[in-house]
Amino acid sequence: MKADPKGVLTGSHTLTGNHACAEGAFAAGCRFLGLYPIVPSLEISERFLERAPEVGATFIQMEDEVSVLAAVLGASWTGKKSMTVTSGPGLSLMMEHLGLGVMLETPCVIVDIQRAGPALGMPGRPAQGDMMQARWGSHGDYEIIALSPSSPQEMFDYTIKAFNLSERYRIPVALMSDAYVAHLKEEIVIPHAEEIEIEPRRYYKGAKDKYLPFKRDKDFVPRMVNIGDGYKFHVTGLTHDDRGYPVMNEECQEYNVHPLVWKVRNYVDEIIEVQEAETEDAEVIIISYGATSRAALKAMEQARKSGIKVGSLRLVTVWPFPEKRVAELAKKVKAFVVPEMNFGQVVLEVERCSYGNANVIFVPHGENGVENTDDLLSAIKQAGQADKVESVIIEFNKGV
Amino acid sequence: MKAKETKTKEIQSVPSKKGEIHPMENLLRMDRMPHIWCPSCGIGLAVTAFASALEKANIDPDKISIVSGIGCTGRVAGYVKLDSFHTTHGRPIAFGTGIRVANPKIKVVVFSGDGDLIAIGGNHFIHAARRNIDMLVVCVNNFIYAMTGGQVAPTTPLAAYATTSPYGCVEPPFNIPYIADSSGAVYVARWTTLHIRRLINSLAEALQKKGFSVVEVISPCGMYYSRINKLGDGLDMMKFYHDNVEIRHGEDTKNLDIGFQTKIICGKFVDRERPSYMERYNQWLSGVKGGSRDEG
Amino acid sequence: MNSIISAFSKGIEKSGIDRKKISMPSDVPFNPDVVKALGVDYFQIPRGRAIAFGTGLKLGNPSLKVVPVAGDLMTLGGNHFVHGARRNMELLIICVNSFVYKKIAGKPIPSTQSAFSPYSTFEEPFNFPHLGNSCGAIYTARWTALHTEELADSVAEALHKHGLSVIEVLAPGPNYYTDIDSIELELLKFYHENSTIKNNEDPKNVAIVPDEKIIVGKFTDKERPTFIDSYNVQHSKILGDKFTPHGGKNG
Amino acid sequence: MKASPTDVLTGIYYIDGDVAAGYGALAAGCKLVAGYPITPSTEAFEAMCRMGPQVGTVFIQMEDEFGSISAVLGAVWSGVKSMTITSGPGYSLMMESIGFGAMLETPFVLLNIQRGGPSTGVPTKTGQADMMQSRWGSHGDYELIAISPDSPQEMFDYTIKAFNLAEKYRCPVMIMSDECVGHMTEKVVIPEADKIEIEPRRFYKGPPEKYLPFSPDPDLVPKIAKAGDGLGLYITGRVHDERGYPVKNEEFKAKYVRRLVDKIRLNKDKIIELKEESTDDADVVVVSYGISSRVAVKGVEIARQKGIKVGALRLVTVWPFPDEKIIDLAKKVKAFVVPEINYGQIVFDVARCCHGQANVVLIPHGGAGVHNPLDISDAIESAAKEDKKIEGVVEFKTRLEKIVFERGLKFKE
Repeated sequence: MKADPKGVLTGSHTLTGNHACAEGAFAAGCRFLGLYPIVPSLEISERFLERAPEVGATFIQMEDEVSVLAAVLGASWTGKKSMTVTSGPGLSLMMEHLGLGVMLETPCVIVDIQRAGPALGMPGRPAQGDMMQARWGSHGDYEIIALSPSSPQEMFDYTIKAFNLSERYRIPVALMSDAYVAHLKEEIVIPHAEEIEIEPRRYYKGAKDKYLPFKRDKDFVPRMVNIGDGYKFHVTGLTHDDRGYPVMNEECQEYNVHPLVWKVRNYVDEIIEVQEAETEDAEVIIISYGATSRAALKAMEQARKSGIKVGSLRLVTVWPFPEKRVAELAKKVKAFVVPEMNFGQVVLEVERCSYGNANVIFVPHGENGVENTDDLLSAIKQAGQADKVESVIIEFNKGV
Repeated sequence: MKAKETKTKEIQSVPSKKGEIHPMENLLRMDRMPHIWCPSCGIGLAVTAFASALEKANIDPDKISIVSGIGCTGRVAGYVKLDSFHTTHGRPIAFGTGIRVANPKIKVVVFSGDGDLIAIGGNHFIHAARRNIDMLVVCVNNFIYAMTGGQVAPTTPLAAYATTSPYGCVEPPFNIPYIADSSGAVYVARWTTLHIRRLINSLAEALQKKGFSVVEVISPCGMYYSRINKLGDGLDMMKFYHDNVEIRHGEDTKNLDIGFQTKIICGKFVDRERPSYMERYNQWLSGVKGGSRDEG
Repeated sequence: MNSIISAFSKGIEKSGIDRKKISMPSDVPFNPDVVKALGVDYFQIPRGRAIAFGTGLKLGNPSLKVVPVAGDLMTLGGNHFVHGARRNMELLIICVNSFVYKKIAGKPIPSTQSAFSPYSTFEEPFNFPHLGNSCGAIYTARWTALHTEELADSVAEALHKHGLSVIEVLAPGPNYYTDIDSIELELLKFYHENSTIKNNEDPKNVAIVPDEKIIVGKFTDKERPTFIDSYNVQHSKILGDKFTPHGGKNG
Repeated sequence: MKASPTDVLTGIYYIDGDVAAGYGALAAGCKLVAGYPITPSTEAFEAMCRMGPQVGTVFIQMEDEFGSISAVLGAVWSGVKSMTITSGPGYSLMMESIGFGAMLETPFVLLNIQRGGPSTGVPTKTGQADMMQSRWGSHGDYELIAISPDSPQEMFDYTIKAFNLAEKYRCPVMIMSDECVGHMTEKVVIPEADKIEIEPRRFYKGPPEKYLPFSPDPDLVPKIAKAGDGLGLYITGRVHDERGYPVKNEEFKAKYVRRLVDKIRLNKDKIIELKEESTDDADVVVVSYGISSRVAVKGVEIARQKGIKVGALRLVTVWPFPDEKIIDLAKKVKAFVVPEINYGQIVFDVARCCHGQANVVLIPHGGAGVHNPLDISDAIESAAKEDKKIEGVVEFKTRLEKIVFERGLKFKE
């Protein structure tokens, strides 16, 4: 399906990452925004509110983040593509409803503009400290999809992709950006509506009385209907069968929850997107995502100039984690260098998936700015010199 | 809760005579009967009253969505044959707000208990009332958290016993109509499960009302509240309602406190007009360039 | 905002309460120097949780005087407010109602009055004293940032109340890091010209309505047993000697 | 320091795990408990409401989970020990304040009786799917301690230990129990007060004007103060310096937030408690925690009867994770078998620490029940036979999965 031209602001614009994200949402067909103001995600909702009347979108500012995500889930069931924008503390408050979204298999997009944490941290300062939270933050077992854009153009593109994935797999998708990318102003190109591919919602088309809200189709995804179409369905956050009725036993728990995990694990190849650069002959590979991949690419070029064979693996999809690709590369390289704006999150996954075949060097968020490559370059040099595989993560500049 | 659920498994549904159809069959999910509620519980009565009110108010059932939270009353959504949502604890009003704002053609009914709506959901309750979101909130008040086994609720009267007030409740209870009124609800009524016909009329009236309407339904809890406080069974509670309820329409909501086994004042207390959220929204929209909206 | 702090400080002075015993949980970021000058213990906590945090402080050490100063009170913290009032926890809540929540780029908060907010101008604000009163607060008052004397008196009076007292202060913005700019001055002038003092007015009638005068004053002043009082009374009644009373009115 | 005799309900009891945890908290000197009812953790709160007023512990049932954890944090800063009790959904709601507690280095204890998830899931039955959440659930970087008891007696003992760890390292401590242990009724022995060791709070005792709330001792843990002592506390959830004042420079984030994680990571050896059995010459080691470790005992027994050399490693402290122990064992054994009541959480950390040196088998279980010991023994058997190195976590196909997805079941409520 093609995008609705009403929401597509075709042309070339100079936009911040946040504004680009709002445009991406409109282009993807998002017509409902639940919001609660929080730094540094404000500009997304501002842009959304400003353009909503023209596009024909609705929004509501709720009393807290808890109710925001509840309202977004409700809105999604009326047939409107829905999203919310927030930052760290807000994401923490949304955790319960993230679980409800997974359980009700409700498509929606959560944009998290990460700021330095924990607690109130440093509002407005970039960080990548919510990566693990996006994957593990709600109670119970589930899998989720998380994307991490690194430029305003990608904020636009991957917001659309997030909506498409969420409709395809009926799952909440997290767009894990950060304050740096969100406030970065760059030129972005918005294509014509007919050039934007949109995943339509997968609706049920059979007889009204035969509708089962959680009966999985061949593509492993149950079909949806809208409220008010007369299907009189029931859905619940309790463990349920195909009819959506609660059943409280071991068998049903297995029947209900295991597919929630399979839904993503069995389709990783379709979901995962990584961007590789010069990995063919690389001895050291920088694994990065979001804002840090900007520094990573810069460091790669500089290191190449000084003769070290460096490649870059950029995780566009952070969750599910590209296990296979990392494992393959681990066999070829000496070391992975993982820069993150936190004190060790995705690097643990890299360690797990390298199966002892490569060193893992972690470069935590230093005192220099996001795009500063000094630490990264010295880590690369250190990585190139190593001659044996260590059994632990080597932390660069430990104990600053 | 545990005890209850094992119990329901043992009970077999009563075989009906051939061809006999339950009068509410078009509005209730008969395939889910028997329900989980204990004998002497009043929630079933509230549901029946709601179903009758739906017929009476003559609203297209396709265009109604019912949202419940967690708790005994939270299970109502599962037994009503409408587009029904059983959501998280305390959030049905927020969930319903999303539905209503995204699609103003849908009438949202939130059917939940006192603990769900007033304790953990208290914030959403007062805010939805302030915004005057067009929804009907049916709050079944049984003075206790029954699903988790009888803990003290914000509606438990002073000095009443509960498992988390083993020496008597020390907190004064909420006066639900008063808080609804002061936050801006346009329709506020209170009935007990004894006043079925009045309750049906009230619900039917509230369903047709534009704006945030609250109907508090006082219901006996034979399993926990009455048992812990030694108040007898459901029938005794009904007798108590019969003897101690006073109907005073239009009473000032501040006089509606409920004490432990004291007089309960029922009636319709508030019925007024205020612009609803969608009305204000559309009014704002018409003032913005290019803004237009045909729905709602 | 500065005037609120000085009024608050004056109020403490007048009440004669030891500053050391005052704790101030707040979601408003105060400047460390201001806190030092006030001489109180200050906690900056997540948005909206000032009252719940204060409840813990008070229960843990009943001799403390807890004064939650809240900006996000009625949004995230609405529930804590209504339940705190119902329990009658001994707290003095100072709710800074800034009409437009300046800190975050002028987004409206629920007590925002329509005429001033640039965005969702269609939402009606809470009638805060009425809501407080209906939930059981024993003392409600409203002043603007210009009524410093009255505010100080109110603070002094409320600090001696046993139970949940709430003072709503209409102020340009609860943000210490912004300088008072022209908009704020205009607002201050607006408050001054458009407010009228009506003590003991029924809180029902004090809603802030566009194009009408803002009613300020003290609206509620009553007595009710506090949570700790009823806790002690009820448990001594049932448990007798086995019960160790907790705290008491003055610790 | 010894426990106060008035707090300890000395005697021999026949109680369930929830109640035992409640009594443990009282014995540890918990003076305020704030809770909100949620199945299956309510019994612990009820027990504390019943006994609390008799030992001078105040209870308050707050309006929601945000309220209960905030009240706990407030109580700790007023100078008393405090805890809250919850289960899955409530735990999710507390996430923001847990991060806040970690940031303020507030010593408090949280008892989470896990149930089947996600969302409302199966409220009355067991699960172990909040394990990763306990480590990663709040935004930003922080570290905390999580303990997983497996019997009512341990619920009592480890609740006291949790309080001690919290005071010692000034961090939130999670007791990650589950419904099975919570509702399991067994004999619990509560010793006399002088046999219970209590870690006193590390109060600051110097002159008030010199107090720096976040200036660390050599073990990286700062001294704590309480409100109302005239110290003029300025405590904020923003990134702060030693004085507690907010900083705006990223250089400081590296410095101050780093200490929050380092104080746990560098003291790991002192914190971690493991229970190991016959791992010396084992071919296969079963790694488990909580109720799964009790089921695993049976599985291990069956496997041993078949002549397989099996060892067992029980994680009493799940977080911080015992990386070094697994790394050591991985060099010696063929495979790890990890039974968990979830679809893979702790097993990923086991796999991470293996570095490809041993195979890792996950025995998943969705919750609402415990493993079939036969599944565990079968998994051990096949892991012992496997000679190939397999990359990644091998998911064992349980009997339950086969029944549900191969035979096809019609569900009845």
